[in-house]
Amino acid sequence: MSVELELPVLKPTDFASDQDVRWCPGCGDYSILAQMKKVMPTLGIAREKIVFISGIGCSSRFPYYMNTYGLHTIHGRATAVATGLKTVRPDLNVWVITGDGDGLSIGGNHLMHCIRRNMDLNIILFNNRIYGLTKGQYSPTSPLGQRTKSTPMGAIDNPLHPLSIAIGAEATFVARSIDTNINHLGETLKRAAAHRGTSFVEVYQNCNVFNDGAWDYAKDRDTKADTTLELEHGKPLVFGKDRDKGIRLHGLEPEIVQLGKGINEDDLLFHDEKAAEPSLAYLLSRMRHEDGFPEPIGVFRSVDAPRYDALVNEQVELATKEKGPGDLDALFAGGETWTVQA
Amino acid sequence: MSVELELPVLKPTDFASDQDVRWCPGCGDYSILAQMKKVMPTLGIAREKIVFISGIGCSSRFPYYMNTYGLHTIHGRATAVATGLKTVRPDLNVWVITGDGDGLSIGGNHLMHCIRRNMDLNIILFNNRIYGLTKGQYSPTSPLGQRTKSTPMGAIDNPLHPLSIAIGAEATFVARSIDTNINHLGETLKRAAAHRGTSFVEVYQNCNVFNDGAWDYAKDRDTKADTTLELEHGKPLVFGKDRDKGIRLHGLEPEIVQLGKGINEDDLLFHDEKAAEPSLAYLLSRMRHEDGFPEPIGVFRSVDAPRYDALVNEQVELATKEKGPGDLDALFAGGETWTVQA
Amino acid sequence: MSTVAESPSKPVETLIEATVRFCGDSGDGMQLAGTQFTTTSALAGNDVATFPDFPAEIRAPRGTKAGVSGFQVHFSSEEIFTPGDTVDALVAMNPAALATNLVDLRDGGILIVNESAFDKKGLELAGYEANPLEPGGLVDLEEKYRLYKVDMTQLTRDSVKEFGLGTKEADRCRNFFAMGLVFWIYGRSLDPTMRFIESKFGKRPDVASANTSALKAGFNYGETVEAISTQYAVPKAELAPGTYRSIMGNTALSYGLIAAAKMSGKRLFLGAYPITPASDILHELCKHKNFDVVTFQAEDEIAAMTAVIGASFAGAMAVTASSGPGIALKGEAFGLAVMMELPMVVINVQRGGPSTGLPTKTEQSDLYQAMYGRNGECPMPVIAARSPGDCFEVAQEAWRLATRYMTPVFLMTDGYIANGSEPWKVPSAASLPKIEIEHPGPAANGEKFLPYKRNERLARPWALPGTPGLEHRLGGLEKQDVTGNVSYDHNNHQSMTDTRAAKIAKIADDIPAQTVDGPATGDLLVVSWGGTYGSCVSAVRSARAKGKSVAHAHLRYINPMPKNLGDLFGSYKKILVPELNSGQLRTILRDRYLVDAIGFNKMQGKPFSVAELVEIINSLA
Amino acid sequence: MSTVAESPSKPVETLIEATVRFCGDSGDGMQLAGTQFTTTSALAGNDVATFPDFPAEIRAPRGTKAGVSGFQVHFSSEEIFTPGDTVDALVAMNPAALATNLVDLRDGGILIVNESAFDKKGLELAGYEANPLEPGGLVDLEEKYRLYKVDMTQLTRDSVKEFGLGTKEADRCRNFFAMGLVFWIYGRSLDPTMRFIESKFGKRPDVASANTSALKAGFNYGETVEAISTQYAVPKAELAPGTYRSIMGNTALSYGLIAAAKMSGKRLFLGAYPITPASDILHELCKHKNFDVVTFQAEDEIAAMTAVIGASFAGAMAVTASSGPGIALKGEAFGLAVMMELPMVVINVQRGGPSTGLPTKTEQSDLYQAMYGRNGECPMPVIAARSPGDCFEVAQEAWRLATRYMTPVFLMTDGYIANGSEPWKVPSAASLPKIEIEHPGPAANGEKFLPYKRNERLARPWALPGTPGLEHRLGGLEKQDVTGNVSYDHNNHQSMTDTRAAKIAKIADDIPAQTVDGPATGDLLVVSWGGTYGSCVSAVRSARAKGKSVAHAHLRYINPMPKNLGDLFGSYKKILVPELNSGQLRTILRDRYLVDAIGFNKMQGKPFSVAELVEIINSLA
Ligand SMILES: Cc1ncc(C[n+]2csc(CCOP(=O)(O)OP(=O)(O)O)c2C)c(N)n1
Ligand SMILES: Cc1ncc(C[n+]2csc(CCOP(=O)(O)OP(=O)(O)O)c2C)c(N)n1
Ligand code: SF4
Ligand code: SF4
Ligand SMILES: [Mg+2]
Ligand SMILES: [Mg+2]
Repeated sequence: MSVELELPVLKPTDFASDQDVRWCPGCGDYSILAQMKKVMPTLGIAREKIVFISGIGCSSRFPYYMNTYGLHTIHGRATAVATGLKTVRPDLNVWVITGDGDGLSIGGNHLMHCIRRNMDLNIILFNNRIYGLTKGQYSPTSPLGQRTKSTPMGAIDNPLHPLSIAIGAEATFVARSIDTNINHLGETLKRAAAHRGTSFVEVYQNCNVFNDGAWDYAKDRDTKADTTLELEHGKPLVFGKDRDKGIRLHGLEPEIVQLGKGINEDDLLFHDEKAAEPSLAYLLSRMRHEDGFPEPIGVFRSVDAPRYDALVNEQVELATKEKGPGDLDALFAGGETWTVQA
Repeated sequence: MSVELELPVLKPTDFASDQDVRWCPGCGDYSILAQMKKVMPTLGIAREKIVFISGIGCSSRFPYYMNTYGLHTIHGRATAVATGLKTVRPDLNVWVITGDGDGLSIGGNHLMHCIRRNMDLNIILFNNRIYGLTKGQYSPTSPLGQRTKSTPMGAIDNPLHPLSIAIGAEATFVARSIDTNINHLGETLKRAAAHRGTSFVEVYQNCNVFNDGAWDYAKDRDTKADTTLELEHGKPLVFGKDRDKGIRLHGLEPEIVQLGKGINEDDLLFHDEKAAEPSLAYLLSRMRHEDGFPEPIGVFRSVDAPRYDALVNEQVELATKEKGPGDLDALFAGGETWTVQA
Repeated sequence: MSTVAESPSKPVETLIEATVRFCGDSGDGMQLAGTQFTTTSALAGNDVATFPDFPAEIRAPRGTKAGVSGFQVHFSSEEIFTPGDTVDALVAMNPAALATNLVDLRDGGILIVNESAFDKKGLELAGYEANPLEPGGLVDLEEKYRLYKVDMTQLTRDSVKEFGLGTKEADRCRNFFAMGLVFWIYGRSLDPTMRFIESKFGKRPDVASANTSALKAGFNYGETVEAISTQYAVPKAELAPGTYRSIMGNTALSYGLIAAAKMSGKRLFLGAYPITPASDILHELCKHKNFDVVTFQAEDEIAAMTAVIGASFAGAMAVTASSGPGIALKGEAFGLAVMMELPMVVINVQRGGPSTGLPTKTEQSDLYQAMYGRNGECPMPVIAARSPGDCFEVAQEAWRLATRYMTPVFLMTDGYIANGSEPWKVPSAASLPKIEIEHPGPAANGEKFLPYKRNERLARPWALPGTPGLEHRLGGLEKQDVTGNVSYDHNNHQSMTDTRAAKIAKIADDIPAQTVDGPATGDLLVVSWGGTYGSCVSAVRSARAKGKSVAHAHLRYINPMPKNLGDLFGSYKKILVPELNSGQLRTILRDRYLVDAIGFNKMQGKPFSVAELVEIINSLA
Repeated sequence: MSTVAESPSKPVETLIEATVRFCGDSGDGMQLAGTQFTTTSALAGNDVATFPDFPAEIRAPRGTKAGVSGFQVHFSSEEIFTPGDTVDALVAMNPAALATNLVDLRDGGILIVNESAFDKKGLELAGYEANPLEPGGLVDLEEKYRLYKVDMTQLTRDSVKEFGLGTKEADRCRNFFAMGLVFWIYGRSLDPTMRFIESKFGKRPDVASANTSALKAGFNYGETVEAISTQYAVPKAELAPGTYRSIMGNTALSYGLIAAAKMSGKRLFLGAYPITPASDILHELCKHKNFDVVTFQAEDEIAAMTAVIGASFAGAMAVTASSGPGIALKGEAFGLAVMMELPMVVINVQRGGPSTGLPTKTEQSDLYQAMYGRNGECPMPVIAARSPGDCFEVAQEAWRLATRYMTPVFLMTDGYIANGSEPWKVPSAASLPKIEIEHPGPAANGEKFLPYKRNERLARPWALPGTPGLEHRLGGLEKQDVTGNVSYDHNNHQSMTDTRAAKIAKIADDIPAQTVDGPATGDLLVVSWGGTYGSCVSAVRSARAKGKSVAHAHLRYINPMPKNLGDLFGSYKKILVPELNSGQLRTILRDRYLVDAIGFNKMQGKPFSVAELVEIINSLA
């Protein structure tokens, strides 16, 4: 395709805008930004065709730092803004950057509807389990009992699980990664970009100022092999430092088993990101550290389905083919008319 | 409990308000109203302790017809209004009446958050797969391709499935019933009332004016035994006019099997509404008529979990126990003070 | 049979104008009857104006007052502007319709009732204790009006017998019987309605034939029955030459939007969430995808509005349409649109408030919301349509201003003009104004794009994604002048606030001076805006005809106002501002011009009658 | 060592008042330094006023201008109302702080800089090309100010060496060193700060000791170093006798709410969604659950507000607190609250707009929104607090009006008074006004409850769920008078609209007449509202002291306005309305009273300086 061949070769730094990055030193957002800039040149998309759209939050400052088109909108509405943009201009490559508050608290409804419409765009939710920008209130992903500025006696709202919500809302692409797991993160962003339809990616992100260490269990060198599980399509669910543990299905309940001792990989649950029904992806989204399970990272689900932005434009084409391009005179004179002579 | 003994014996008609019911003749809402009035006296709750709260829509006129306390609020916000009310007054018995547009379109986010907080209230969503009150636009549950006033060439938004959304949002009680299946509906409402925490009930409701027959497959005498499946806790999933078909699990995919011919009930999937993990309930919510499955009705899931309204009041009690009842003078004089002499 | 009585068998009286109202149960097809009568009168050369009156949103049980639906047609041989204060002929299909509509029938007017509906059940549902058709009640209808009791149900059934319809379907033809009768009374042709029946029911020939038969039966009933003794003629009006059609406000608005998109070379994007009485704009636009029109029914108004912002950034003609409560939800997003300085159109088809209020009734009470309903200093242009047909032009004007000044523009209409109809001179596409839009092209190598560098109108450039070298970021935080970067600088905030205000104020240079209908100086100036135009112009002209020194200024532009407006006020002794609210425009005029404007305010979910305006004018001039 | 120099070793100059500002990086603890200095000055008997100035929301990288945080304290031996226009002593912890704050230091003022921070990197981050501390730059700091270059980093490290902290922790004590030095300069006691350190760091004795040591080191530095040659004394002010504390506006507001709940026997329910600068109300209230306070952090502002409506119906004292963009989202729900006629309080802590605007800066630009920002005719009372301490009283007044008139009430504050602090005379609970609330009791058998039957104030009854026989339904559709049933009746809508307006207007009977500070007639009346009180009163008094004929009326009640307000205007030749917006109150006054009020408007994210107000006053009077 000549268009791609003509593209200048871009480097990650070509995607850095001229604005000073203003996150707290040590914030997990830096690493996500770095990976995004690395992924961009690999997409083969002209820079001017790319749009980053965000709501409000620390994470939502992201578009200012990307030398692409961008919108830093209002709290919770990035998915809706992106829907309007992508519907009008399916040629653009659209990324939505949101936080656990922006995307799941005030913006939960738009997120859900964007996902179910399967708009062809990529949503990256930076989950730090806290409101960073407003300085430390709990968020919908904060665990029960968490003490924050607005919950001095501990949070009493049962938290939401971003991937469960997305799957409940008919998601076609769902994935998870971790800010500091940079290779995995980069690959996950690439997979999201490659998917046609709404790609929903949760990134565990550390807010070192207001919720430091929230994801340590999944990030620490010592524990992460036991507390996370890297999903691979068509492969059994194996994890552990020595890759000696696996997940087996007992009816509809996952259980952790030790490999060897009569249990081998074939007994395990095999990952199938293309499963027609999302029940596997849902079940995987329920495996939680607090219940003793390793938390899956990688692509949970990736299936093809009709996309709103494509369909809307197909209808325009079809209508034009059937009725011919709009003729104003014919439109105005529709219905009964009468003529008054001069 | 003396309180209950003292209650006057109430009849369904005691729950009818003095307002004329103004739904279209033949609307499915009438039957739901009738069942609700029947269920009320069985709850053993004083009429003045009951509050019905709705948003806007045909269905949302419901509170006007109940001789209880009631609020007919604004579009989509009934769950949030109910949250405020129940938090302040856990002694009240609260019902939220909503529609597929009210609850899942504009009100989707509040619904989701109400459910995840597990507020102790009952949400009844009248699903007619259409906007009734505004005269016939498609709703988030309208099937793909449906032609309505706002989709003359067919709907292109992939529909939401109310129960999947609820389960994705950590629901503790999820059920489904049908307007004309009056016994089942009555029982389902009772089960909802009995559950402590958020009870979410989807009711298939016919809008005979703008979407007549949307649920015929599940209501017609001839077809309903094959197109629906009544869930019973601890029982295998059996259905069909001759109760000769069942649902068996193939890995994580349900499949329809013919009983007899070497397959008996023990091979089937057994329903467990108390399953700790919601994956079964989720899987059941994915069984759809359009895919050739019978659609489960009854209680999908019913588990106990902490409730926001109870916890919030426990924190108040605990704080009062620990710090003593609030003392204004002590509060005002907190921090450093100094005295200016006369 | 000729469908119009060529040589009338009964005496014919010629009238300058007349007003007819059809009313009955929601299921009785009264809107259809009214529409057909309107078209027919228009085709006959009358000037017409209509007022459909829907019941509250839900279809109430048959036969109740809550379920009554009405449609009023005013037709005339002279220019008219309103659907008429009172009714000359009332058709009431059931007791509930009679009970709720009789007040508007003038003494001595024609009253046609479907007698068969006045049975025990019908009377009960309407709250009548005794049958009002029988003498001896509070009012003797026979005495006060020209009462025609017609057993329409039976007559209709008889007339359609041969087509083998069920009773229910047969009864559905009753409205055609009623139409036929009224058509006879006003000497109207049946042809347009027969053509309509053909096109509408072509696929069900039995139904089509039955309707035609019922229509003719009604007509013949008039011709035959002796009790009905006179026919009336309302001659042609002198209208400007041209081709006309009847058009409703929401349709005209939709056409105006499509035209503006086409004339500016843009894709039209409507982001909307259904709400009465704005939904019909969505319904209309979604039919015209072949004009490159994209409609997005969003999950709520906030999504609709923010999608519109996205669509505008993407380069479309982006529009949202809603009513009061929905507009309320968009308030935060308006602020973002103002900050981003992107062009778009926000339509408010006003209804009765506050809160859910009176969803199917008209009102003008959202002007404050349009002018002031946002956080911060957040100026937006506000313009208003004055009649159904005017919606067409105002839609184009809104988009012209939006693009020339890079701003969201408020376009106000109301339930009255949205659902009302009037004859509309069909414009030719070639005559429409072009709307020129410039987008900056690719940046020369290394050149820095400055998204907030302004032109002589203070408008910033509209750079579209996809243009190489113009990559830029917009947002809701205060922006640095010229560069558009985020800025917390004190002085920059002052100057950006001032500039945003100055830009909107500058629109005053780009709009016509305010004109006045009537003398340039005088005792009284009536100042109106929006859908009250018709009543105000009628009342002012009528008062002037009776010798009063009164003029009329109707505002299309509310923010900014025409530059000469303040000066005009000096030329009249008194200023009267009639509004269907508690005085919202008056507040603005008093503030801006320190003029002691007097309010005449009505909050009754219905338009002003000409008579009440004439009365207040007479009391002041 | 005594912590205050009893017999000063250096000459002491006595001042009437002084203003000190601490500034540095967000991580430098400047807010703490300012707060400690404030408390200490207050304890020393001064009148004080403060102005914290936060950086933009995100912690910018260390050392950049975007990350600078400041805290200004004005302390005086006379009554004061503002934190001071210019600064007498500036402490700058790094080059970025110097660069952004120097403009406010008066010529000849004291400038203390942490010299060690002026290294290459620090200078670069601040955008300095050359070290400003060295002579030869644009400004010779040595010449223009009394410059003290102090190597605070090293001195602090030395002073805490013995406690074995890491460098990072040691450097965190630097603010205490700076405080110590400033305390010495103004002859302040170290005791309060030492008590504070004790209570705050008690669990980490090493840190506590290090901070104390750094504090003393700073103090001793002043005492010892010869370059610093003078000490200043600001004597006690004459304050009304009583016990005082320093209080911030958001804290006072929270206390006022708790007090009002208690004095009306109600559970307090706050429904809120975090937003700068209102979040601290949530943070404060959630600490006081033992007062039967329930805080609900909702999923968004709409949920917060609608939950408040539910809580009010349930019988609680229901309150929401937000800022402009959040208030915008609540607009639709306000309409419902007005229609339902339920009591509640809506707090808007205003910030810079429009849109996201300047979230951490102050402004008064949401008055239009409070007055007019709803669909339909939707009147709500609006009152405003004038100072941090005043928030306490206004909160109670809002609830009093809400319950007496069964209405949502707008309470306006702003970022400036929300975060500013002032001495507050601690009230005794016994002296607080009781707020009497009546709820109808169970209905007598068969008696029909009439939820919209009104009392002499036009208020309807507040019947609580759980009361037998009072079952009723409320909603957003227009209600029938008296019964509260849904009504689409024309005349009923008119009368309900009028009644809702009359009820709010009637509040004017229940509020004090407007008072004026200054002569009852004169050349100029300055009219202000909200957080500009301090600057206005100072400026007016200062102009009057110089012989100008000028008075000051500060409005607490904006809707309705005090009944005598219009009359007052007649007594002055000119009316000046200074506002931190583009003239919103002015608009209202011009409309209501047709008075040619002159605006003085500033949109710079910061309060008026007294000097600029004096200047405009002088130009008019
Ligand atoms: C309408 C509105 N409400 C509230 C806010 C205040 N606000 C800004 S960001 C934010 C939450 C941020 O949390 P999250 O989305 O998790 O982002 P993070 O800062 O943690 O990256 C809030 C409540 C706002 N800007 N606008
Ligand atoms: C803010 C707002 N937006 C839109 C509307 C218009 N509206 C009223 S009901 C409704 C949808 C009703 O659909 P649903 O909830 O499915 O109820 P149904 O009428 O089908 O029972 C809409 C869009 C409104 N009243 N308020
Ligand atoms: S507050 Fe937290 S999330 Fe925000 S920039 Fe700082 S570390 Fe990152
Ligand atoms: S429109 Fe549909 S849902 Fe509404 S009342 Fe009529 S039948 Fe029922
Ligand atoms: Mg977060
Ligand atoms: Mg519906």
